[in-house]
Amino acid sequence: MIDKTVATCSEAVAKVFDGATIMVGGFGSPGIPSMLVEALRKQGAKNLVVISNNAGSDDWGLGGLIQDGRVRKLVASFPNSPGADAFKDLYMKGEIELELVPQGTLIERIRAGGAGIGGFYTPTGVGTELAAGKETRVINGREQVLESPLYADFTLIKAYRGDRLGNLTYRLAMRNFNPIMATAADVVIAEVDELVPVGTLGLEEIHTPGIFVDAVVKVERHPRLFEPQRARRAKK
Amino acid sequence: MIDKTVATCSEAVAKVFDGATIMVGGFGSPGIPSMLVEALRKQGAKNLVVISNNAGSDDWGLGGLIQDGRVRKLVASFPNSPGADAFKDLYMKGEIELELVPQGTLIERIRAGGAGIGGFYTPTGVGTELAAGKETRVINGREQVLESPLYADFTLIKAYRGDRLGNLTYRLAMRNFNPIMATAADVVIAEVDELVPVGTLGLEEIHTPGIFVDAVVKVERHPRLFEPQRARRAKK
Amino acid sequence: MTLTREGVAYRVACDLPEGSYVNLGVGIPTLIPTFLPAEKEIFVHSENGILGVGPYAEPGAEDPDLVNATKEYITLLKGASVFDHALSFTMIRGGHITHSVIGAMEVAANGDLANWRVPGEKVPGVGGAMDLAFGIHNLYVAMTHVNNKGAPKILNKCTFPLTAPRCVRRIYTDIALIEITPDGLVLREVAPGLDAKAVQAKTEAPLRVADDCRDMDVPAEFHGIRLRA
Amino acid sequence: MTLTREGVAYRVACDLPEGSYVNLGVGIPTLIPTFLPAEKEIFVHSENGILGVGPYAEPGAEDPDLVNATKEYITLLKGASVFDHALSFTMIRGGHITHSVIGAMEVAANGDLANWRVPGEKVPGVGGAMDLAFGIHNLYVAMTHVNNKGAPKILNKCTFPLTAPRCVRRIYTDIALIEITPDGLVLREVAPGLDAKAVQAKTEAPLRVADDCRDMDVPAEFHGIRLRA
Repeated sequence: MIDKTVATCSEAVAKVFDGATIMVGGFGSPGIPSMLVEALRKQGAKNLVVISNNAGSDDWGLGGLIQDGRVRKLVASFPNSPGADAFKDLYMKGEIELELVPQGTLIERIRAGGAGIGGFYTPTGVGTELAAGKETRVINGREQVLESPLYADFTLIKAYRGDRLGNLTYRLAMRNFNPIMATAADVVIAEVDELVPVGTLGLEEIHTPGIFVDAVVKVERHPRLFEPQRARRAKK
Repeated sequence: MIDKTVATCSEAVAKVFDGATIMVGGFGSPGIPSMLVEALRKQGAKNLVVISNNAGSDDWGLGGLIQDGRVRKLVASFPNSPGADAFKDLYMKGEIELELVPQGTLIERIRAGGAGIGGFYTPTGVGTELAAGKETRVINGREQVLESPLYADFTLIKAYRGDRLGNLTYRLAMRNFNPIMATAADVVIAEVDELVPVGTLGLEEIHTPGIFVDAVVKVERHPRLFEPQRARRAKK
Repeated sequence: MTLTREGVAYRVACDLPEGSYVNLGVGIPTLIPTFLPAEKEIFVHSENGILGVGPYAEPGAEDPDLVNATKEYITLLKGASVFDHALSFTMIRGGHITHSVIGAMEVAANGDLANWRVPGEKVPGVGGAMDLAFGIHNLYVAMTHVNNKGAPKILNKCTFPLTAPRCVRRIYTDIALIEITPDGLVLREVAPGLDAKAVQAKTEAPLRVADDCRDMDVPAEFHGIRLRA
Repeated sequence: MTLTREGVAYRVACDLPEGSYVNLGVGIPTLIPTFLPAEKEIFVHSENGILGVGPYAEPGAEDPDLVNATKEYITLLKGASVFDHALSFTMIRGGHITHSVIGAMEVAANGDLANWRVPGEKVPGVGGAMDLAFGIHNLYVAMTHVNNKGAPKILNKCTFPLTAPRCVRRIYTDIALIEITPDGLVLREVAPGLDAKAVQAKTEAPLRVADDCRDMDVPAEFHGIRLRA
């Protein structure tokens, strides 16, 4: 019997090696695999290349990993969000490398990595700093830039429910980068809020089929994930 | 109030013009928009370019449209399936053009058309007849061929349930090409088995968000769609 | 008389047609939903995979799994759907989103947009700004007419790094509605009590005054919200 | 003694490891599921967007919306999922499917595969054959060793149009199991009662006999199905 469940996050991230490339899902707090990232902080691998839309928040999760000096390079679209102080500090000191990618190009490059696409042309970025030096060509009268696929050694994602086969579903806005990142790494590790028996997830509603997933860990949510106070401030 | 429902298939396909490019969803019988294609046969537009995985069956649906001499060119991966006699006859007489595309490249080209991608590189086909004359380049040590996006004037798809906003869900294997083709045409028309009130379809389970859909028609299924006799023969 | 930030949002909201699919950026655009008339069905898209964004969540009723692109807790309208980032950016980059309203630091007379980076800014970030600017046909800017030093933001040529060239169609500000045409800027509307000359004085690029140029139709207030300053 | 078509399918089934994700082509590969031991969890993929294909549907119990890539009515196993064609071919072209077993008209000593088109054939069709051949690492061919005229199908060089160059890893036939290595063909197993010489006689390309070459472990029958001819 196939059983992809793993008892602890530490066990799940045990094989991450120095210099590994790691995708981390999530956008805002929904869908962030915080417990896996915290386990990775404890695990100790360094010199990491992280692919993630944001640079984390404060001193926990990805923000903490960066603060610990464990990330050599970040590939992201919006690393300067409020709270991403660890990244900002290191970046200003020249101690972390940044590859800044438009968000749509970022997800498309990850999808290309997962789908066996060698590269693609997109108009996004042509004539701007972010396409400087990149190969372009005119297609149907529009200049487009050639973008390359992204692929990782490990992908850390968060889902809502999962089963022992690795089938996953996401609640509401948890989905974001997670199902696409799940296609684009050698080892894909998912933390889930609930582990359910095989057959529980509706076959038309499985967002990430188990084929893409190597390990599933049930977690309690990180207490910092939900911060309605901030939401209330934002509304003012 | 937005209401994308249309009373009849004839009304839905009324604006198809001579020379139009038309995508037709479906794989096998699941997800084939037979009633829309039948309405298109009656509607009369000719010189059509059809993008569809198969060439239809016998003398109804897409097979009938081809038999009626209305299709100038077919873009397909498997136009020679059993029953595609209309296509085979015309092709042998040199009266219909064929652009044969590997199935994975076909869906990827359609997705590119819908996603604003100008072109992409894939290894599929390199060194074979189907990539002959196409531009290639070596990426990460592997030769890849440049493929172009596909985009249509009209897309005809079939879904299981739909609402007045154009939100759609598919049952089982009905999904296939349909949700991707729904992103890649100026006008997207869906026939559905059931029309349901807005809010009925679960927001995490909507496979085609209404943004992609222009018209929804409730139909009774074409009687030829389900042919278990053939299935039984196939099992022998 | 000028419009408040809410007044600018109100004016944009009036122009969004029923059935439009709209992505709203940070800044003034986030104020627009308040002014969308309930009887007009308009679908707000959030780049993190949501179509059918509703009002902000009530305090205490926030769902931890439901935020918009600005990471604010929101609700969904009936008929909403959620999806992954790839499909979300298919909507943007494939041109399916009918309207995008974004903030800007500079707009040039030819439609060039600069809204992602101030030169010398310490840590850059782009998010979905470029995807929107390259992907959406009806790209509208909603912003204050001048910057916080009083200098024009509508220029002959952008000085900041571009988000995208020749992409902006219309500019809604606290004093004017300007359309960007192949022949340059056309002044369509001015804030009540101002005239074309006053707008030109705060605009570096030359404005052509439309034959039917008129006052912006924005009331003094709307359900207790001040629209004119 | 040779294997029946079912015997070849049986032999392939023995080599598919638990947890594998397998795409099965038309011809002999469609017979494989019958021989997958129930205690081994193996996930059969169908290119039309299904993972977890189960047995054929019982007559009268067919679901009109559920067919496999060969358009036969099927059932699904517990834990199965359905998805669109783009994700289905992400699984294939991204190399996520661990094994593909396909039929072939010709295989060359260097792993070249020809299985999509006979030259001079009237109407061509390719389906997903090329995507599989280019995308899947463990590409196995299951076929009869010779064609219906008795001529070898394992050749020095393919004469039919290629599906993909250098893609086949193993060939399972009614008389042998042959591995394709950078140094050419290696004969790993022969049908019971035959020897390497007999296999070479029906193979155009030269075979190197593995040191541990042995008889194919295929019983005479399995649950009443004849496996040896």
